[in-house]
Amino acid sequence: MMKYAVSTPTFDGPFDLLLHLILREEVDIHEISLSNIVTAYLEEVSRMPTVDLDLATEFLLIAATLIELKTRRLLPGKDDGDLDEELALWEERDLLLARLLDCKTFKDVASVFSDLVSRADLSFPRMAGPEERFASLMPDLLEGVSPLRLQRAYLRAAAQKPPKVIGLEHVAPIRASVAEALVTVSDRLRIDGKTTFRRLVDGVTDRIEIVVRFLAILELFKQGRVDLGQVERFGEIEVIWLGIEQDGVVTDNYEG
Amino acid sequence: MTDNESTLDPEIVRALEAILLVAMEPVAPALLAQLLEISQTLVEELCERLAATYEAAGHGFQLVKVAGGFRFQSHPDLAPYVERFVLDGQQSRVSSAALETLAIIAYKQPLSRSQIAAIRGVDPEAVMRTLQARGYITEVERDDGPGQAVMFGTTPLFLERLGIASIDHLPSIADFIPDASVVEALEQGLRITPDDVPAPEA
Amino acid sequence: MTDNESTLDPEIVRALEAILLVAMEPVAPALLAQLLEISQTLVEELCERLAATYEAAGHGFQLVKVAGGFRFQSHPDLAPYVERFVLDGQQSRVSSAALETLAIIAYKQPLSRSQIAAIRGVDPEAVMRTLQARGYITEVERDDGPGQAVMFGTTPLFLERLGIASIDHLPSIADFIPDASVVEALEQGLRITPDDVPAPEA
Repeated sequence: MMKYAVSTPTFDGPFDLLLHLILREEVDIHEISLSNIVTAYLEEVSRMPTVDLDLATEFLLIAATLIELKTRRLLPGKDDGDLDEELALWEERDLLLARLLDCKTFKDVASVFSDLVSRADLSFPRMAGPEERFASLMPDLLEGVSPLRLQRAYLRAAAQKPPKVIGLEHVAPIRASVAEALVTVSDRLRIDGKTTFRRLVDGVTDRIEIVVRFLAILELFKQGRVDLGQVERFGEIEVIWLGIEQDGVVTDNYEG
Repeated sequence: MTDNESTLDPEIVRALEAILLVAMEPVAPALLAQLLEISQTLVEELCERLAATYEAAGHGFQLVKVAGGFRFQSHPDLAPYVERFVLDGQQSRVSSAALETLAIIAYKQPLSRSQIAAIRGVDPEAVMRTLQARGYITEVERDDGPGQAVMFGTTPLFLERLGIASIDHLPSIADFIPDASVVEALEQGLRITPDDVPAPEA
Repeated sequence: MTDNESTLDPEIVRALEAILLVAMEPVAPALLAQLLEISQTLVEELCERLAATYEAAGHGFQLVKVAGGFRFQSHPDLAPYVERFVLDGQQSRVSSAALETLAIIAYKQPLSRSQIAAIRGVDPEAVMRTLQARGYITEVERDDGPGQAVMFGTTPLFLERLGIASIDHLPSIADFIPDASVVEALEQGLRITPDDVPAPEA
């Protein structure tokens, strides 16, 4: 009934998903296409009864990080030995690795907790309390509680359940950018017909912008609206507009 | 001694002890008979025998029959110690969680634990046991529906402590909007079994 | 066996049983010691002896140390019977997301919500709100740093839920650090080494 609870034995939280994908398929960020990760993710999602927005957006965040790691190597001018960039890249990777390890550790601990809880559940505590003959000695818990205070407590309880707040502060820029990028990139492609990724990001300096344009291209590819080609690794990525314009570009995935 | 007894599974006696230990109120022999799948006569007999055993062993607790049911209680000899414990060892102010739960019961009674859980968004079990032990709420009836949920309501002691003559004298909540969401949750609580309710997001 | 014991009034043991029977939550040895006017060590010893006696006698209840205190509870063997009886009182399930958050808090406490988020990879707000409402975690202190983040820790109720006596009884975190093969697999998964740069055959 509370919509954002997604928990299946195989899926619980985006880091876990990444763990799962990496450990199972030995996903190599560099050698395996990101679209495989995305496809695997979508398959995973389709198996879930409901989609958790938190998890979905967090996955995007991680996907973006991964894509960023990858695009740093793919993008023109990014692999020509800038030591600082290289170090930053390692730092990011190590951070991600540390988080994944932490995540795995606590996931394992949680399963031990789960066993402890199941064992504890077999026993029921005695909670009946003192017999009525001691009642007069029991401190009156309601001392100082007026009918008005009880009414306020009721209204407080009735009003609780604040709507779920989604932490947009870290997600919003990415979400907005991808949706925008889809439009920008489609507009450009509609005019150019055939171009390269390099040209599509020409003049874009913000790294995250480049990442989301890459995401947008992947999305268009998934929707069958563009064809992609790359003659050699780290070579130019050709983007060819297929011009299928059924019902507009689907951007729903990126709108909360 | 009955005929049954010679073939009695010793586990039945242990189960009897276990049920009586966790019970909040005296348990009727009829219910015990049903739970243990033995006759009511045998229940009575076993309880009496247990009571005698505890007394002979000199335990600090006893098994007694009160209000038509059996229950564990502290031995009267030890009342001075229990009194000291009650005076010294008990929490003396109501928590806001307990007060909110009590308020929901006061205004919406009778209602089941799962209905309260649906309103509160969390399982009120621990809080309700405290309220029950303090004598502010009590089981009032069982729901007719499937599962026969226990329904709770407030007690005369509650009214007394609050200084009002009847539950109708509580300040009205009808004019407040949040009440609508409670009504909805109440309906939801009726359809859901207790262990589904408690905060699935946790 | 202590020196005290030879001179111990048998009433002390009975009083101990009586107090534990009327308690609504685990009773700390320090409180028992104060009420019974004996040493805390002796309290612990008497409780352990009582627990062993109950077990040996095959009672349907047990005395256990949980969440820093002693309490009576039904014997785990008899869960099927007791569950039938408490039908409404089923313990609510704790989801794996909640358990993971609890695990992080249990081992790293005190820590802030954003520190938990950094480990979990998701904003734990909803889960934490539920854990807090259910009384498994609580705000413990405020960070001294700028912004004064609220810090969280686990509660005695959490220990009760896990059925352990104290936080020190949690399994050592060192046993859960992923082994080399897992680290390697993860490292492999995130590999971005320069030797991936254009292989001749690509």
